[in-house]
Amino acid sequence: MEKWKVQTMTIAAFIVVIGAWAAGLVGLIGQGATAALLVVFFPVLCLGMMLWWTLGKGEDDLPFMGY
Amino acid sequence: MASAGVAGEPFFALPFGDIVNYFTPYTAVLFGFALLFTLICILSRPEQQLDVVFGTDAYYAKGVTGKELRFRRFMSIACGCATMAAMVSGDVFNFTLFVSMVGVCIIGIVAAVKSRHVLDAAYNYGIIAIVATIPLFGGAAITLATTGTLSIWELSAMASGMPLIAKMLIIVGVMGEGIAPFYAAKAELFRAPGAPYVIMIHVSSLLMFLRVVEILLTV
Amino acid sequence: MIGRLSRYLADIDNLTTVYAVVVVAVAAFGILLLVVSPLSYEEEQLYPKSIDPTSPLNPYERGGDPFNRTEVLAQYPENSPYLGYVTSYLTPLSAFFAATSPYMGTTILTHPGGIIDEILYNTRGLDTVAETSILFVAFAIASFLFRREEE
Amino acid sequence: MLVELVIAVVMGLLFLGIHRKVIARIQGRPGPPIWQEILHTLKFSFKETWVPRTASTLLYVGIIAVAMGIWTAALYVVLAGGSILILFGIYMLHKMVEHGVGLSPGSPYAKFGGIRSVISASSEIPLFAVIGGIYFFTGSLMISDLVAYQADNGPLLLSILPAAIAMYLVILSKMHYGPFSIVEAKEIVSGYQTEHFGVWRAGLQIGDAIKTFVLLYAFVLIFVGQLGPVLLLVAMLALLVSLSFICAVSPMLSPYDSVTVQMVAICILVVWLGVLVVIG
Repeated sequence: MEKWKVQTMTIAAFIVVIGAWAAGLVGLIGQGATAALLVVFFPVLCLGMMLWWTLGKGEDDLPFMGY
Repeated sequence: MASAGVAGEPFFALPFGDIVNYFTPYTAVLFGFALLFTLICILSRPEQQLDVVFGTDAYYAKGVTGKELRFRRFMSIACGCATMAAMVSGDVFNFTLFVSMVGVCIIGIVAAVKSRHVLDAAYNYGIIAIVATIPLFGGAAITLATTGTLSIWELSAMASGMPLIAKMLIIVGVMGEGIAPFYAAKAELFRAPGAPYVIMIHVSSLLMFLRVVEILLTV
Repeated sequence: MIGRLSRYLADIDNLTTVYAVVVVAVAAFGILLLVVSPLSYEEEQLYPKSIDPTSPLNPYERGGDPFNRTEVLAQYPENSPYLGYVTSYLTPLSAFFAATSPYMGTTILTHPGGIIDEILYNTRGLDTVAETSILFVAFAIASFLFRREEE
Repeated sequence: MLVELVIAVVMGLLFLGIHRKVIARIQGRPGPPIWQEILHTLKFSFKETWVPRTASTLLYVGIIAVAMGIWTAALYVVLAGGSILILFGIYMLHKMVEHGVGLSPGSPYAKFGGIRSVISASSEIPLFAVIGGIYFFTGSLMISDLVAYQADNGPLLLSILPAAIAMYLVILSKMHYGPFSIVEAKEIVSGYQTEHFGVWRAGLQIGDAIKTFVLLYAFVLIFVGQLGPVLLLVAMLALLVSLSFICAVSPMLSPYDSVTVQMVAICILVVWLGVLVVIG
């Protein structure tokens, strides 16, 4: 996947996570809805943040086959 | 609706005549998970399996034909659909039907594999799956005969509930279709290539087991 | 001891034996249980049926006059608004079959537009769908394997 | 809710570090510092990352998100006092993560890990079902009900010991370096995680951290009851150290033996529960 796609996805996930958290705190949406949103978007946010710099630098490789 | 203590309050029911499928937080989680893995089966391309040539440094990729993979994907999607239906079924007989459908689908997922070892395991699994339908349907039949109903809601509202022997028969049946002590065949089936499809084998049987625990605690 | 046990269980050829032993044990336990505390038959069945061998619609007859409502027990009648109207309807062809021969019940049931058994196809319709799907899946596997033989 | 989640991740990683430290001390080694796992996760997340050419890409990447997602869900279930059965379900779904991680890259080593995970599933899942025995004593499986029940009747740990042992074995089989952790055995390189490196491994670490935190927290809630924050931490640490002790002094069992030992344990626990039912 290209870099800009990952970055867009990360920013979107960031907005959703923070938004869901804030809305849950204020009481705009229920606990269940907050939990559901966080469950789906927290992993995306984590992976996206970690991939922000590193994605796409290496070439495909064969798996590790032992020595 | 007396199952609240086990799996939470039902929040949505989908009636098909007498067969009412219901969603509690528990069944909804299971349903969602079956759906997720069915989607992965549909969208994901299978991996290419590598193997080491024994005694050397060389390795080779196992070749798999597209036709075979198409059939296996079809079977795993069927398996996913049957699992989803069994997860939310609110009727004992309907549940047993979908469990046995999962058993047939699992054989289908590995039937196209050209490895003798996997096929041997599938054959043994198939015999067990077929035998297991007898306790399954027997349990449902005894339930209907002694309580006069098959609906899980009605059974859980009853004082007497499902007779012990019916419960035992159903759990033995699900054990045969699913996992429990009969892990050897499942583990051998897993050696087949095609990760997304092979995983469906275990997704379905584990979800079955989870659902049957809930049903037996409820009724 | 544990090693021997796990080696035995790990062999796929022993699986059927182990499972058979489990099933027989449960069945034996069930029979014992039946002797100790017999299960009683619930008289108020959900899907009662009286077999009338003289009826031409046997064994799918659920009683009632044509074009009229029949009393049929269902778990959730509110989910089947047409409960009781379905069996009582016969197409002209089905009526003809019913009038000519007393042995055509199954044919009448299975031909398109024939009678529909209330329980089988109306209140418990999803069961019928599931049963057919099992057959379909089994058929798909069999045909795939058969065609692979020819390659 | 985000705050709890972040706390769970950090605490979970810290717990994993303490686990390694305790094992090392018992075995007479200095061991890594206890924040080693946090450093690991940070290090992995800056490593070069790509997907192996043979892998089934969607499954390879998606399963990492699933690993984090299900344990996040489990955390909320425990926090909200939901049903143990859902926790049971999520625990089992973690098996699917192991299979997915192991099977998706196409490497034989990872695949062995995945296959062993199937073997171990057949014993851990029934073990968790033993916890269903709680239902016969308390009439409920909702964690909130159990907490209320224990506030009235004292901890379940004493009254239903077999169920507690079952849950303890369940947690034990999920700890690293334990006698039942056959999926991570070193003779198959890193088990199912062999092919997941860099960011993917960091994701798995985060999932693992939440898992450890949730399982320990759930055990304390279910069998001891609601405690204050300090006591809760102490209870979780005590549990962790006891687990680390077992991991440090016991050898890893061979795959099928691990299953048989747990099966035998299940049979004993079920009979014990049956006796308790008859007496009670």
